[in-house]
Amino acid sequence: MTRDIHAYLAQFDDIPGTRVFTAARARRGYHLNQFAMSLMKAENRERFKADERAYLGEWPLTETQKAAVLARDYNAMIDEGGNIYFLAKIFATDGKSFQYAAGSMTGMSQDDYAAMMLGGGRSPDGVRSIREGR
Amino acid sequence: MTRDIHAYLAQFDDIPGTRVFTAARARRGYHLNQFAMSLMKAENRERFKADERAYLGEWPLTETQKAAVLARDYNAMIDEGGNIYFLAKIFATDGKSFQYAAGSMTGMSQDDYAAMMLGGGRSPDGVRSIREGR
Amino acid sequence: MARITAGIATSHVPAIGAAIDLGKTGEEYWKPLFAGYDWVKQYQAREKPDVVVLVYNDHASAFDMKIIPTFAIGCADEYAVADEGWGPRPVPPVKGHADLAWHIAQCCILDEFDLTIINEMAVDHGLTVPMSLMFGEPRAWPVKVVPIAVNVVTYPPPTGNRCWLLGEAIARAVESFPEDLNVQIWGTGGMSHQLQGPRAGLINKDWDRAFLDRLTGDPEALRHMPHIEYLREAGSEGIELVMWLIMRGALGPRARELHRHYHVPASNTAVGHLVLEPAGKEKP
Amino acid sequence: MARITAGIATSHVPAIGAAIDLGKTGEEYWKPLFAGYDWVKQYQAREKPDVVVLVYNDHASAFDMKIIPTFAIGCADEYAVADEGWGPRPVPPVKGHADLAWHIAQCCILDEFDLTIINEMAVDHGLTVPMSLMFGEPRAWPVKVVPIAVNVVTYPPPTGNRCWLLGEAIARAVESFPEDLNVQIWGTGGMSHQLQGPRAGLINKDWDRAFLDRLTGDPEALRHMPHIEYLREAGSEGIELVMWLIMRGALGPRARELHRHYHVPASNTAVGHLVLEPAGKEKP
Ligand SMILES: [Fe+3]
Ligand SMILES: [Fe+3]
Repeated sequence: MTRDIHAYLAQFDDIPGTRVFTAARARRGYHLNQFAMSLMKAENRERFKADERAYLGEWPLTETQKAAVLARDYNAMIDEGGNIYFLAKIFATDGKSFQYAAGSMTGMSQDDYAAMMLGGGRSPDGVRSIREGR
Repeated sequence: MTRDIHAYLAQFDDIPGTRVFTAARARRGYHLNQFAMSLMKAENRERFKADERAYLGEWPLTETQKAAVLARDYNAMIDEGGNIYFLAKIFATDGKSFQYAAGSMTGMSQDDYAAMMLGGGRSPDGVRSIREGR
Repeated sequence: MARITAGIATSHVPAIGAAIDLGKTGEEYWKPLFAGYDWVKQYQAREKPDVVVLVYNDHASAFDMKIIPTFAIGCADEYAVADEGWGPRPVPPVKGHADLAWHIAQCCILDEFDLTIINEMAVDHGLTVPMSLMFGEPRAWPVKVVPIAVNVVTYPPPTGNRCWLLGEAIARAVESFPEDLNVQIWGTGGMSHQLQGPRAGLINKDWDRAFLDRLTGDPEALRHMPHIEYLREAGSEGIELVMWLIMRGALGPRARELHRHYHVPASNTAVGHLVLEPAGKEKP
Repeated sequence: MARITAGIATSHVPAIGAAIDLGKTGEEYWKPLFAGYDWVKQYQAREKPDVVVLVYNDHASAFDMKIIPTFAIGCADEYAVADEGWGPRPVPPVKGHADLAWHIAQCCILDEFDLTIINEMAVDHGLTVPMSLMFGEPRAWPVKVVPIAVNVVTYPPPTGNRCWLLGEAIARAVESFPEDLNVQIWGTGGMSHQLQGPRAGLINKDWDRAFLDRLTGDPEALRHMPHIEYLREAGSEGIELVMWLIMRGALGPRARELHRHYHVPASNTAVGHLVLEPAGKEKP
């Protein structure tokens, strides 16, 4: 595989509907992910649930990041540098599953998403490469 | 150099007056070193100074380890798995220097040790290898 | 002398852990998934491994963004079960094999792998779900574990080739451990899954099955597969499959497949499972 | 394009930091030591590097025994100055070059170095004493820093060969960074010293001088020098010298010595200092 980091990273922009957690995203989302990680402690989960805005205010987040969290808009959180494994602490706090969170990002209803998964999942055909249209 | 870990580690027992910080020592001294490391915080230094025995009692140390710390016997601490960079937090807390601590392990007076260093340090002749006597 | 007697691969989906912990394994949805692990439970009861070198990835549990080790090896006597946001899984604590772990750590560093040694950490579903799948719900786990945590979250993860080479180095290390131990190596994570964005839910059965085939039949090519192919074909979280190459590298050039299971879906994920033995290995 | 214009080696004895911070540099004991760094201060004023890739070891400051990375790279914007037990040194905070650091981290991992990425850490005398020696006591440091922390405390440290190869990989990474930056790489620690046991105070001038000679004249042999030779000849803490090989590896096969300083003692330690340039480099 290529050892040219520029070529390596450029490839990742060619996958439809996918944001790879590169350094650029990791840096942008640093505090968002650290905030999410803090919810691994039961005591922090309680404080967050009691007053989400106040708890978010303790972290150096952008307004866009805070709004994305408050709206539980996982696509927006990922745009802002969130990583799904960190964000998982948020939907776990809400008592939601990975299937709920993933489904919420697809634009499908939860029932349709669940049915698609039961039916064998989303086909890779046509969503492998933007450039090559395959 | 050898990639045989057994041969690699065995060599280290052949250096006079020297204990290499191998896994075996790191494991033995784990809590001793973690205790010493805790003295990087000013508040812990105060608590340690106020009651050394009580502070040591908060750590899962052996009696031998505790006695070595209380006596500031650095050779004994190293025998018990201490590493000099961790132990440095203890003599820093005491306001002592690396030269003081190192000198204290040689069996020389501090003045004699300082004079030896000013004179160019300890010669390596005769202290390179126990087996080869060089 | 310690010896690697088997290599086992399995997905480590958190929902599988939840299904076990909530007593749902008999439900229609879960039954066929768990049935595929009956074989390995019997195999383990027969083989009685002493230690598992368990290759997995931490999912933002032990490591936050402050510190991202490419390869971390757990050298502790015990690992707590992580609270991933809904309380720790109700499984026994994981006992480490500190002697073997430190031995592997020392050997691999001397062998020019730049490992990070970890003496205290919590382990998450990446490690505990495979334990449950292999051993069920015992009061105490029947093996000790040497955890190898691989970064597959922040890019770039290690290359497939580097993973393979680490597997080879782990095998050399195990073989030079003086105690007589039956050691297995497990590679976990995968198969197809994507947990994010409009493409979430991607499952590529053909590609997954080819991956399972190639792991015994053509591992040399897999070893050089670029990361982008995992992402395109198996989804953004399909990259976890590079970890299977550490397991496979440890088995040597040729391996024999003893058992295979493939099931879709578990939550968002395709589940794959293989039991391999180094080829040429004689049964005791 | 970023380019590595110089490689600098220096010891990083904590007592040197204390002498600076307590205003003792004019005392008889310290004068000749500091005099040997006048040349490099003028060199730096002339060369005006933008970034220093600063190879050093943490002395139980940022990392305790819970986590021991073989090679850690700091990717932060700023690093606090560590409190090593007597309060932090009164020096400016260290500014990181996060763009270059992340670039190097990504390149080296793709190049099969198993780095640990660090986003928050305090830096101790191993990093700040060389900064003081190169730049004196400015209100703000005139360069940004990419810290590379190497484990040379818990055995085994990385081999000399592995250090050399990492240096080569860092150089490749710097050369592929698009911004025009004047980058130096520093190797710190050493020379002869032993801080423990009846053999404490060991100083081997002949061996140290030969090491300084060989770093330009015969680096290929140094690269394969086993750890035991450092310990026997240069004392138990003399192992820090392996870090100089990362710097040297980054300069390419041939280098030119511009300046050298060697002094005994600083506290328990022999102090060595070299300024090297890649051979063939044209002055701008
Ligand atoms: Fe996973
Ligand atoms: Fe040092």
